Amino acid sequence: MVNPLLILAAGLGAAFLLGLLRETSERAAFHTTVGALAVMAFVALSWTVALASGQTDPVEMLTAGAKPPFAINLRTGIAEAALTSVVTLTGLLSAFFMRRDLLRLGRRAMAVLLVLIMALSGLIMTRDLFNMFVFLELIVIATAGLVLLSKDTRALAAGFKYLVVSQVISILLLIGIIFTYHANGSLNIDDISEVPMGANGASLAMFLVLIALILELKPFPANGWALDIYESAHPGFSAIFSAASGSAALFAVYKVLAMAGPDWALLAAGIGIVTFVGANLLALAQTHDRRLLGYSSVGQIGLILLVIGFADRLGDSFLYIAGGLLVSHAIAKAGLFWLSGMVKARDLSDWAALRENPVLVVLFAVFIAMLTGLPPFPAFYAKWSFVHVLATDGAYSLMAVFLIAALIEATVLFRWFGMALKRSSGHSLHISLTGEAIALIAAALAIAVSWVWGNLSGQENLITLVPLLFALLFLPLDILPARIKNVLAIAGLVFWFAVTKNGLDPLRYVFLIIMVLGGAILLLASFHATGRRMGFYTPALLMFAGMGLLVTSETSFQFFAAWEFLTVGSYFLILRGQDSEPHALSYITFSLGGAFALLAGFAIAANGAPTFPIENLSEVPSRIAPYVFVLLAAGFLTKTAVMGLHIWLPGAHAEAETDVSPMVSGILLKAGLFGLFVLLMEMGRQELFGVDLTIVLVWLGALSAFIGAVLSAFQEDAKRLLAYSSISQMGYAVFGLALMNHLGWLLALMFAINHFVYKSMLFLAVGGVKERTHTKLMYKMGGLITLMPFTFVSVLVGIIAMSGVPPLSGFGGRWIFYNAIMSTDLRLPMILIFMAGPVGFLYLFRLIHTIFLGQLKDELRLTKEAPFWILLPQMLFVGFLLSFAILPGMILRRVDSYIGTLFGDTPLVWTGKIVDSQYGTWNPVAIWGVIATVFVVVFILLIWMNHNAQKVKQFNIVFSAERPFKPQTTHFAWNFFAPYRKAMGFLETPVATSFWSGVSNMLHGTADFTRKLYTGNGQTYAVQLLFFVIAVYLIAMGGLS
Amino acid sequence: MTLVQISLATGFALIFLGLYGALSNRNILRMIVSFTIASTGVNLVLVAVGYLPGREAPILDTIPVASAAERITDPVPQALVLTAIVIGLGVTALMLAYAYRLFRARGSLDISDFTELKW
Amino acid sequence: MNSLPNFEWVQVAYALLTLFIVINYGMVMTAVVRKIGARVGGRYGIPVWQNYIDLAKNIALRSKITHGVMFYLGPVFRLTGGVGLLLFVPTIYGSEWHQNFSYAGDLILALYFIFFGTLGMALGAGESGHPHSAIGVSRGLSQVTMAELPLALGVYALSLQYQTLDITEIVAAQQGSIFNWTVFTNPLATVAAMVAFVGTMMRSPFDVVIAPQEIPIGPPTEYHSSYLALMQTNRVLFPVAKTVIYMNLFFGGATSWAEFAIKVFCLYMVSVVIGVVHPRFRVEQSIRFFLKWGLPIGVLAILTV
Amino acid sequence: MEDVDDKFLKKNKEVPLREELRPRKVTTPDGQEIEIEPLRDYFCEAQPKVHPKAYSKIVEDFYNWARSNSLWILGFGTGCGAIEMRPLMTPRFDAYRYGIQWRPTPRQANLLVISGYLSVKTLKRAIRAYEQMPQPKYVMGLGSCTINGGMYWDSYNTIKRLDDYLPVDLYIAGCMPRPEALLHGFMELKQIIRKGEAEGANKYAENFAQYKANQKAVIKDWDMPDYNW
Repeated sequence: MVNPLLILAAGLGAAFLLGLLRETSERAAFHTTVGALAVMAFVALSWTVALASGQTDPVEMLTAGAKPPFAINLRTGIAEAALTSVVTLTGLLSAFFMRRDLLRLGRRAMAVLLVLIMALSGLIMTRDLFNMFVFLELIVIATAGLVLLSKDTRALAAGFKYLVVSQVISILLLIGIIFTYHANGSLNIDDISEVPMGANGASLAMFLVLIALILELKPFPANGWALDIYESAHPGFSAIFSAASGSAALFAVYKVLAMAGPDWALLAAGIGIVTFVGANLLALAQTHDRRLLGYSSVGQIGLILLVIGFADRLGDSFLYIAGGLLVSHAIAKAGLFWLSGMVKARDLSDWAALRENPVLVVLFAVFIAMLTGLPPFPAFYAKWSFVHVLATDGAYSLMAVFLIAALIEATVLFRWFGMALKRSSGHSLHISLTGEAIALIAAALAIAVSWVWGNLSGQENLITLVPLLFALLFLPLDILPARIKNVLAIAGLVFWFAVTKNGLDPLRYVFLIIMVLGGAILLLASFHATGRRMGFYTPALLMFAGMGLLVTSETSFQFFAAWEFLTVGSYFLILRGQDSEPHALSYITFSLGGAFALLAGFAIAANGAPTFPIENLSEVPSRIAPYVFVLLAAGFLTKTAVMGLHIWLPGAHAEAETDVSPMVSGILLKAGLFGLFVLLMEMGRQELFGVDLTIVLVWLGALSAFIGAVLSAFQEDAKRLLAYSSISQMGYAVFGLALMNHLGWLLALMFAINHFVYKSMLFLAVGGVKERTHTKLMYKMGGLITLMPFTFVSVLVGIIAMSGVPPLSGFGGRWIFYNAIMSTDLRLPMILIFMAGPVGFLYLFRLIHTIFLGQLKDELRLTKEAPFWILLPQMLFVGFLLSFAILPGMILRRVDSYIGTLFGDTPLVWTGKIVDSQYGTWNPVAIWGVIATVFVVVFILLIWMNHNAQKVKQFNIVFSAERPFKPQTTHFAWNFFAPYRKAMGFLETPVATSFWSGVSNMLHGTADFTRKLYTGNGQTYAVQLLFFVIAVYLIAMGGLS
Repeated sequence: MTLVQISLATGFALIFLGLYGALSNRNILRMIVSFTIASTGVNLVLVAVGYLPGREAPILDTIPVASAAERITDPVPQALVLTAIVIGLGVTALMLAYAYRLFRARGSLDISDFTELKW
Repeated sequence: MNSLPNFEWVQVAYALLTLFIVINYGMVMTAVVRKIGARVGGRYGIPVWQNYIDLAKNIALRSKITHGVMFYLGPVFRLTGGVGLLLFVPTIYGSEWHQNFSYAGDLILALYFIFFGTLGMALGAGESGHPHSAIGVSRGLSQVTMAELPLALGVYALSLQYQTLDITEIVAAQQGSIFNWTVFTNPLATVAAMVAFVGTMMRSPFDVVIAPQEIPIGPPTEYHSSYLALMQTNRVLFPVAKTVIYMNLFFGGATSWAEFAIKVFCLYMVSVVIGVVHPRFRVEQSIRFFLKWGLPIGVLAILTV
Repeated sequence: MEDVDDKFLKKNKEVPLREELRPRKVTTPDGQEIEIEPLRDYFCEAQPKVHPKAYSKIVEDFYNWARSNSLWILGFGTGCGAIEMRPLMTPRFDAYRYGIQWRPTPRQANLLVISGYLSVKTLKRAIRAYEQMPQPKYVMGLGSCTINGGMYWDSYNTIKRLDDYLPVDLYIAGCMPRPEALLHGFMELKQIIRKGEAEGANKYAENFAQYKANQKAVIKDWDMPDYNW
């Protein structure tokens, strides 16, 4: 192994060597620079690998042949090696990225770059306080030098502000250092840390050192100067500034904190969380991409500072957590800055230009997912572990703040992603193969570190999961025609079903059928797509992978990871819809919010363990159980879109593509239901403040069922109508589950199956209509029955089934429902459910009437039947609904007996095909027999009497002795339930929407107000900095005394 | 008041004076001068903290090595000051370079003219 | 036939007999009711067999039109709904003949099957393309959302009271004395259900759905000839079938056809009497009416069981 | 036909078709341009048919008896005579006892009572209403106006003889006839129906071309299909 000092030596040496070169030989200079950086990176990496694999031990390097305190020492342990790797690699890649500008500016700029990387590495390795100061000053000088790389003249001002602030910092640092030395007689970090430093006279000195280094991290709100750099500097340099400088400074803070002792940890943690929250909040208000990235960097670094503040309590996992966050931040942020170099204009929506190159879009998605901490990236494991530690410590409020800020961060990033995918940009992309290659390398590194972190996690290595890999396989395969990919996808789903189906209990089995096999059936509709359909299959299969894994998951970690997979997959899927940008954003916001609630719940339930088997939820101590229950239920209810948490659903489901809507509505909603099943199965009834939480659930379910139905009746958009109806239907299911008895669960399951079938069918049908009419607005349609007979049949069967009218399968649900409520004491919420029943007719009738009946519009006269592939699954569903209506036992019976084993009762008696309960009977075959017979007889009678009826056309109606003017004015469709609205319209008051938009406005308002701090004046920033120092000092002293 | 205390007081006075000057003057050149004053103050503080009354400068040419430990002042702060002065010089030079280029770009040396980057 | 253990072919004959009796009873009864109304107004009134004549006349019409398949099927759905409803409910308690096919399901089946005909009819009317049909349906659906609510609450209270959903068992529990009837044992539930009864009988004040003066007869505007004949048949059959349910649930059922005739007639007259003295509600007014009166009574009924 | 009210048959130029009935082009959602011809696309073009009587005389007699005892009147008040029909529902006259009812829609009515003078404008509506009634259907002309124009004999826009335009089964003379006369008229009509002679609808179908020509002769702005189903 070569000496790690070579990293410093190579940097410095090459920088000097550049001085010897001729002014004109820029190419040679560039090669020298890159060569030196490569050597540095190689050394750092080789040490990382060696240390990680245990081949060598950490090494101390002494200078001047003496031991500290008489000389400076440097250390290379695993953390140092890894960080230098990050720094040098960022430097190397950025150097390539900045190639053209470096060549333009010549060897001086390259030398400065080398010095910067060298100084950053030095800052990481040194164990000497003053040496740290020296390296910091070198960094400042190099940074200020590199800012000049930018062609943006505003960067000059930014660089100057930076220098001003750096001067102030260095004054603080120097004073701190000298008094620390005075008090301890040594500048060596290890020496100083041996003498415990309490809150004595030296604490001010220590404070100054610490705060000076923390200021280097650009803590909120004393960071305006840094953001200007991010905004105006060359993106290649910003990448270094964010990824490398940030990492190095963080490590310096870590070292000093370790030296200062645990008393100061709280200070760091406090500044960290304030920064994390503040920066993310401000990022909400940004429209400039690089400034947003700047805020995001500040936020991420604040987060890691928070983790550093917790270093003591994290123990062994500290490096794992902080490293995970840091490496994710570094790679993702560097990658994003590099991407920003390829986007010409600076508005967030200008990133739409990325769409010219699908690879870049994928990279963008990868970086954003990595930054947000989605699986399988390291930050995911880190967040998981960190939240678990926080929960173990009982730091619940901190956990809450952390998760909320993380949610804001995710919102910021996904808002941006949505803009990139859905907006249009006036500027084309500045394609550079080097840039693309570099970003690709970053993504490859991201995957590599994900693998490493997965291996270290002690959990399942998520990146090796077969379903995930299968989904990712479609990224390279995206060049194939959609049909081939579709065959592959269906085969994959069926295969996965066959592999995993064994050994599942009937409940999970049913969900597996719905989620995986159901997915395969719905994918049949995707055969309709022509061309390549880029970017559809990966998210779709990611979603199905998540659901497949969810059903088979055994531990909380697996469950949560699967949950995140399906959330992310479905987000990308929903985003594909035409006008879905804002809806996809609110979807991902709510979903991640729900997911974070799950995370918090699991963390609290884990009680110190890194993960736990799901069935151990039943053993959660009763002290915390209700809280766990509330959190988990909140997470699941977000997914089932219970009233109040529903506002994401209508838009998301309505704007999605034709074959996506049934997937996200018919299948995805069941994930939340499945979660609730598991939760209630394991935890049962819980009481919080004397309130039985299942009763709250009952009320929520009933409320959703009712209001969802009412709102549905008032929609003009067919898909929105169906979406609201889903809220209502899920309300029934939640209601049934929360009844906590055998029949309630059977009811929920019946609803799960039925809702999957008829909602998929209806969404497909409406989607098929939309394919032909190019609109979702029902009043623009009408009279399509003769043109789209098959679609009509499927809607007809769908609405009869859904409304619960015998003989179709919805009736079974209602029958079980009545039997279920017979054996419970809850009576009041029942009323809401009773009200929801007939309201269901309102929207269902409207759906079929305004689309298929009434007057045909001129422009739709030639409308053709929906495409075959969209019809095919519908017809399969129709067949299923009919047979399920006659023979419900084929599925229900097994599940019934399984639920019986859970509750230890058998309320239903199956005699042949007849179901008997304690209260009544349901004989589906007889019902079918009677109804079919009567129907056929009456029908024959009518044919006999009216066989010679004259077929007339649409205007042959009695019209008060006049004739209709035109179809539009004759088709009664818009505001169909006007009288109902008059009476019950008050239920439309958008309480939940107002609430959430209030929250969002408040956040944005705060952000807008807070950013007034950033006046742009360097002096003001310096003053803010000083005030910040004083404020922190006063708070810290108050806290210490 | 001992020499150390006087130096310390002067040093801090210079620091505060420098900072006040840097933060209250809008002219960039005046700011740079103020920062120089502040760094001088810092250097003074550095030296003052390391000073031991009655001892000599740690120059081993004139003092026998054997008795050096008793006769010289603490060498570390001295070394620090030297380094700090060098670095201060570098930073000042860079700031001046910036001042030059800012003036070239905008024809102004007023720091409040360079606020287009904000929010 | 293991899936239909109680089925024997002779039941078809029994059921047809029930159907025959009920249809004829309905024909005459509705005419009688109209005649009574006329007499109250000082008129002579229609002949009691007028319904038969109208039916024959409608079947005898020579030219017919159809607006499409669903239009054609609408009356079929409608009549199937009425006939089915009757067949799923035991008509005469204790009579083996007139249990019909009530073993196919229980009260819930009957309650939900009520909508079968309504839905099919609404669809058929919809295909006619007549805006008044759609307006009528819109009104009807809006009104029924609230009108059915007190019934659901009353029925729930009732089934809690008897701990069963089986209609025969509910009737059995009311035998013995008149004071065993639900109307005496659970008056609140009965009142709630009767509010719904009045609300769904398509009589004033809740008949804005067919308001002939403004939206000529609403949903069936376009129906004529045999379509109308089927619907007329249903119109005499369906209220009786519905009343049979109320009779079974709240008024001790009927043990003989005579008792059946009297009870159904009396129940039917309730809505008639209310109808002749009350002007028509607008839809939102009737919704508010049910919210104000039906709902609280229903809630009370449930809470006090 | 010379007995058509040709006094006001001014042979001026043809009234152009109403705008909403003119052929036009619309663009489908797929971007295809299609031609819409409202009269053909919106309305059934079939001619009315002559419907034979039932095969068996007994059945037909029974049917006629039923028809005669179930006269459903289309409540379409065309002239001042409409006011004379209202008392029929009152206790004093009570037409219901004869199986006579008022229906709000032509589809369910058999008897169109033209209750007075018909202006050309109203004639158009009366024709439409009549044609939309299912067969067999009957027309009763009320008052002298429907017979010879009555007091409007020289009006520029009132038709004189109803049976030029619609097959009238029965006229009731008077200006206006009293409700008693109306009741008597209904009784007469019942007799006609029972005898099987009330075949106005078939007559209309048989002489459809002639009736149409007469109608079109007075109704200049004929903006409807030939037969209104």
